[in-house]
Amino acid sequence: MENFIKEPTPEEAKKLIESINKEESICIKIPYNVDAILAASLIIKYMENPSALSFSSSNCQLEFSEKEEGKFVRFKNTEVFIGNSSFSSLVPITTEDILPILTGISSSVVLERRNFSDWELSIMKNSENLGITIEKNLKIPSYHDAPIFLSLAESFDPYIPTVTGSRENAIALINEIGIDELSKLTELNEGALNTLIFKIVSLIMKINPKVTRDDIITDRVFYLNYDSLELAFSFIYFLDTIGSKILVDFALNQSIAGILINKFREIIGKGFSIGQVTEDKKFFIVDSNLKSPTLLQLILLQTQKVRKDKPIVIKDGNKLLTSRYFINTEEEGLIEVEGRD
Amino acid sequence: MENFIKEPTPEEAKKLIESINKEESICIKIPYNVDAILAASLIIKYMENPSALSFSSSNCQLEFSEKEEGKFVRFKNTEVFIGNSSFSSLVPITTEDILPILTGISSSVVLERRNFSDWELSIMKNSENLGITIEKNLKIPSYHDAPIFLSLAESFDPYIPTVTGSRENAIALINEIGIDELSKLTELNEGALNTLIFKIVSLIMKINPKVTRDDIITDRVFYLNYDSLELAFSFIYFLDTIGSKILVDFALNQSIAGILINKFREIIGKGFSIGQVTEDKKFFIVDSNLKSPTLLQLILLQTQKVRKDKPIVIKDGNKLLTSRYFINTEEEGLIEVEGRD
Amino acid sequence: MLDEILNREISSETPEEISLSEIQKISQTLAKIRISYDDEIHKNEIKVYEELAESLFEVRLSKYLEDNYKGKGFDEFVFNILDKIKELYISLLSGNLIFNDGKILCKVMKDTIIENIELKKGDLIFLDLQKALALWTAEYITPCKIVS
Amino acid sequence: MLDEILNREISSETPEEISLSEIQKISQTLAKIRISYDDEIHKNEIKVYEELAESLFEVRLSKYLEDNYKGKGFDEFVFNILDKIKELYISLLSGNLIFNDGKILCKVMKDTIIENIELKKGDLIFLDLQKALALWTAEYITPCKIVS
Amino acid sequence: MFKVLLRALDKLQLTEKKKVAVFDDIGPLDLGFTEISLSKGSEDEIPLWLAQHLEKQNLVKINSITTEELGKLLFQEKQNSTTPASLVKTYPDIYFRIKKLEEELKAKGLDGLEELKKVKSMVNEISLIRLRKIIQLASLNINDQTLISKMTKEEYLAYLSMRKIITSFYGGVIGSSAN
Amino acid sequence: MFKVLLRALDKLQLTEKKKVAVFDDIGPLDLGFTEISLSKGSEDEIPLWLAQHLEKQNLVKINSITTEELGKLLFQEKQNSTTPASLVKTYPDIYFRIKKLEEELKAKGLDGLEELKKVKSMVNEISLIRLRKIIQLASLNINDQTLISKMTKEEYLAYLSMRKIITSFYGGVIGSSAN
Repeated sequence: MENFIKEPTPEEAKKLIESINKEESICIKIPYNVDAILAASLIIKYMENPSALSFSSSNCQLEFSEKEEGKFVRFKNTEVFIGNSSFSSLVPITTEDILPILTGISSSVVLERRNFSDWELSIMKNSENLGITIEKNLKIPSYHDAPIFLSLAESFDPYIPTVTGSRENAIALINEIGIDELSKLTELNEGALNTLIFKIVSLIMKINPKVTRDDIITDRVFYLNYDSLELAFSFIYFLDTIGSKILVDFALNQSIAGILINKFREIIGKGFSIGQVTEDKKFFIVDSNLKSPTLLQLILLQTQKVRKDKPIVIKDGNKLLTSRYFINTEEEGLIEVEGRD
Repeated sequence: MENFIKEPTPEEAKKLIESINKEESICIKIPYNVDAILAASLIIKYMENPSALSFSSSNCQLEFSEKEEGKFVRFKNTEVFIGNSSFSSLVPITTEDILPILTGISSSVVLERRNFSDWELSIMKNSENLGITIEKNLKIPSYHDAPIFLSLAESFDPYIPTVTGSRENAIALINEIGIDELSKLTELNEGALNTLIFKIVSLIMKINPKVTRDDIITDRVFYLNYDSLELAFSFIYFLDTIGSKILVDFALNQSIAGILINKFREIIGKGFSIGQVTEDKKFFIVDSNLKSPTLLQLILLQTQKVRKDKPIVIKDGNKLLTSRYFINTEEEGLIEVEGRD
Repeated sequence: MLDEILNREISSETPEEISLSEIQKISQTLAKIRISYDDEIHKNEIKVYEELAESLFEVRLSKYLEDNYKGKGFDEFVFNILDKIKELYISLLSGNLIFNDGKILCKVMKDTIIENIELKKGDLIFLDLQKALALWTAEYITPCKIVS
Repeated sequence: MLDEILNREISSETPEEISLSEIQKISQTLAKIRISYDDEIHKNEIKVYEELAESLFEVRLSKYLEDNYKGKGFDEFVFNILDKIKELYISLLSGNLIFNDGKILCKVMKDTIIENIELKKGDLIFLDLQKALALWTAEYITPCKIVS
Repeated sequence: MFKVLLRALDKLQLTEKKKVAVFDDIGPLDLGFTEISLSKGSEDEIPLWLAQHLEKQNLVKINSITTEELGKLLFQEKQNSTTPASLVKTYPDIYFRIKKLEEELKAKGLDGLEELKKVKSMVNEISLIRLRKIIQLASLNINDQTLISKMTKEEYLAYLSMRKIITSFYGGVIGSSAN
Repeated sequence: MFKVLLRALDKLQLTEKKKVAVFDDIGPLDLGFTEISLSKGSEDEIPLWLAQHLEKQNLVKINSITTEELGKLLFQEKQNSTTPASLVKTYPDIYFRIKKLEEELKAKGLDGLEELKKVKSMVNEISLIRLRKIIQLASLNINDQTLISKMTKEEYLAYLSMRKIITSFYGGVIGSSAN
């Protein structure tokens, strides 16, 4: 059996993409997620003629697809298997496109709850001269840049029960260790850091008894003061709430990243709660004021309250809201759906 | 073998056409000729939504087609064989559409060099109350309405050598018999009429030794002072020189018939000549100042200088001109083509 | 006739309602002249009516421009399109469109073929401004706005 | 900035040439404001620029209307379309189109799908005036003229 | 807007009926909306565009104005040149007739030169006086029907356009509907 | 065209800088093209749209004009009210300042009523005299830069528009470029 599983060859896929004539009018068929939309937008960015992103056309020359065995890239009649690696990792890295590429890679890693693939790590390492830095450290967002409490409140994966989404509890936690509210993680001494990690692990243990310190220390990728993890969370959020256009805009003009991260911090900084989760025939219905069904799924998968095979909808008063990430529709932003028992 | 040839059932085709919902957006695929264009235009005329005439789409619900064994009408999945009968004979006759219908029927009869089918005769007879008259008489156009010399000059089928296309020779011919230049055929006494017919037959004999008086006496169909034969010649001419739009216009608004017949008489009245006919790999090349390759084909088939399987082009100085009737193109009016030996 | 319509139009502050059937009647007569005659007098006549038509267009456009009056009747489509042009113009200049190399991001509203690309409802395509406006008017796409 | 462009425009008899790159620069700054802020001050600011954009449109349209001056640069497409509207308007009123029930006969210029009908180059379709104008501008069809 | 409307008036004039002297039998001409037949030696009214076409072929002659009539008009206008209300009623198509007269004189070549000069100077004076009177009327917001009926269409258009400027100015700038 | 241009001037005014008295520390405000900080107690110039926004919140006050200044202007205009060339140079945004003054007086309610009435009547007189002078200038085709520099933008626009009507009239109707 194992013989039939092809070896992933992302380097071949990269060559295939580079072979596309810039003068063509191209259509790229992609699944609806941050990674695929960013990768395709970056390719289209350099096409000279009108080009399109399609989510359902059957006639595109270039296609990104996700199947059970992994991801595929097809151009005309050539199909290449790329395994786990993100589509964005196939796009040539330039200073101008570095943020959307890192966002694409990181969002794929986050949503698939995996580590960076060897290919992804290698292409990022090869770009250290452009300013990318990789370090092994705690898997909470923007610890170089934001105060610890914000990093903790923004930690969607690992989900830290009581702390994720709660500015007050996050501040209480660091106060407990005797750290100043506005400190950054990088400013902690080793003792304080260890205490903090111990506290985090203890909290996570409530939902995952097997968790260890090593599980929350991973490869962490930065560019200037942008953390790829926070970029991923932010754009997952904005794909849900605004739609694909904001990702296309970001791919064209990476300078909007700062603005959007600030917006994201402002929104998450206000805190959110997750209430009851119920299941009907079509959906998992979540009572929450966090307006991103995808981020909710990410959390609820960790608390094992949902399965990946059913869309998440948010209960907002009488309305049920979800996003195009979960259902086949041409509407974008939060979409009202009909629930049924 | 004969068992496999279906019986034509135009009445079924007529019912099929009548069953089309007027509120649909319909597309009718048709061959490029006077009959099909008029029939399709008359159907579209009464559709409420945007509707189209297509000459090559593969996706039309309604299709008129001509095959070796005869004509077919298909609506969605139902196909009906109509034999020789024209497509226009399937359209419901109303006072408003009578001229385009007669033109369609007659042009089909003229170009296929056949007699009216039983079906065509029956539907025309059934419309005598609307003002259609049918009589057995000489097959030259508009003998009720135009002076004999003009009728003779306009006689494309039968082609009367030296007389068709020549005002002077036509006048000379009737002068010979001692008839006044401006007389109409209907004003002749029997003696003069017989002499005229004798003279015509003698002339035709030069190209067709077997011709008899009976060959040039046929069913002649009129509406008011419009002769369906002259209508057919006129619109065959204008399809060549202007294109399908003039037929669509005629179908929408039959009152332009008078204007166009006057124009046609004016043009043909000036006379035309047919010079050398040569054949190359793709075309029969005709040296003529008659600007209608289709009417030229009609004449040259009678003189046996051309075969039906090869397009006719007109030599006009250095240019070779033909029409969409003969070649697959989206241009209309006289079209320049490249000749090769 | 056209001269009467134009006279009415220049004498009134607001645009007159001109029905399509009135226009079709005039149009039919002039179409007959176009088909029937090819001489200098009739060419002259047609030219005069073409100029009256142009003036009617200009006068009605002026009213739209000066007081945002939209003509009703046969030429409503003109003012629909002008409203769309204006909206696109404003979005364009006030930073509400997503630009790439002179082309703007548009969302496909119905299955169609654009630039030889088969597209489905909900797809995205970059189009130059003229094509975007045209296909927006034809309801094939809508320009993506940053703030809607 | 937009106020300078508008000032230049109202001070000159003929339309100024305004490059797309100049507009894109302004547009980018305003787009950032749109993305960044949602408060009253910035809403006010955007509104002011939207109004300047509208005025610029109106002033340039006036010049087209009064003296047939066509703006060059980023908004050339506007004047291309206006020329097409005018041409259609004149054809319509002077009997040069083929009408059926408010729809005009058009010839298809490239393979496409219109009103769910798959069409090939050279086919014919009746379209309402707005759609005909839009698809003509997008170069999918041309209206059939009686005299071309 | 003034330019657009002026252009429209100019185009409309082409369809207005003008009196012509007919030099030959003409027609019947099918003009679509009407049929026209003219008999040699008669006077008739036909649309200007057709009259101009026929005049080029020397088949008709369009009426103009005489230098004497012009002189009389100038005299009348001059009598109260600073009193706006003294505008003199004349042909509604006076400016067209003047252009016609000028063309006729030009066509005479050297023979017409003297008279042409005289006409031009009179026309300048007449139009200057009339337009000043009209501007005065507009600025004083005098809306008297008898006075308006003395204006030609073009003059009335100029009058209206000035009124509009003044009204918009008060409305937009002062924010008052007064004047 | 006049209406369109007048509207454009009106919109443009929103981006023009106006002097304001600042009542509180404000900013820094990121306006995209510029950043603005205002210190309490200072006088500063900021775009009108922003000034209006801040004034609503009582954070700044936009300068207007006093009734006395208005009275002085009226007196000057009246001295030679029939001499076009006597147009008085005043604030380029005098009409804006007047509207502002009227608003301020309206805000005072009954207390301001007397003064408001007076202001309104003065404004009507001032604008009437100024516009008549401008119309005179336009009809006489006086194109003197010193005079033009005394007009406000709106007045100059009115002047230009009238000139255009007169020029088009001569060009189109008389077929001469004279005046």
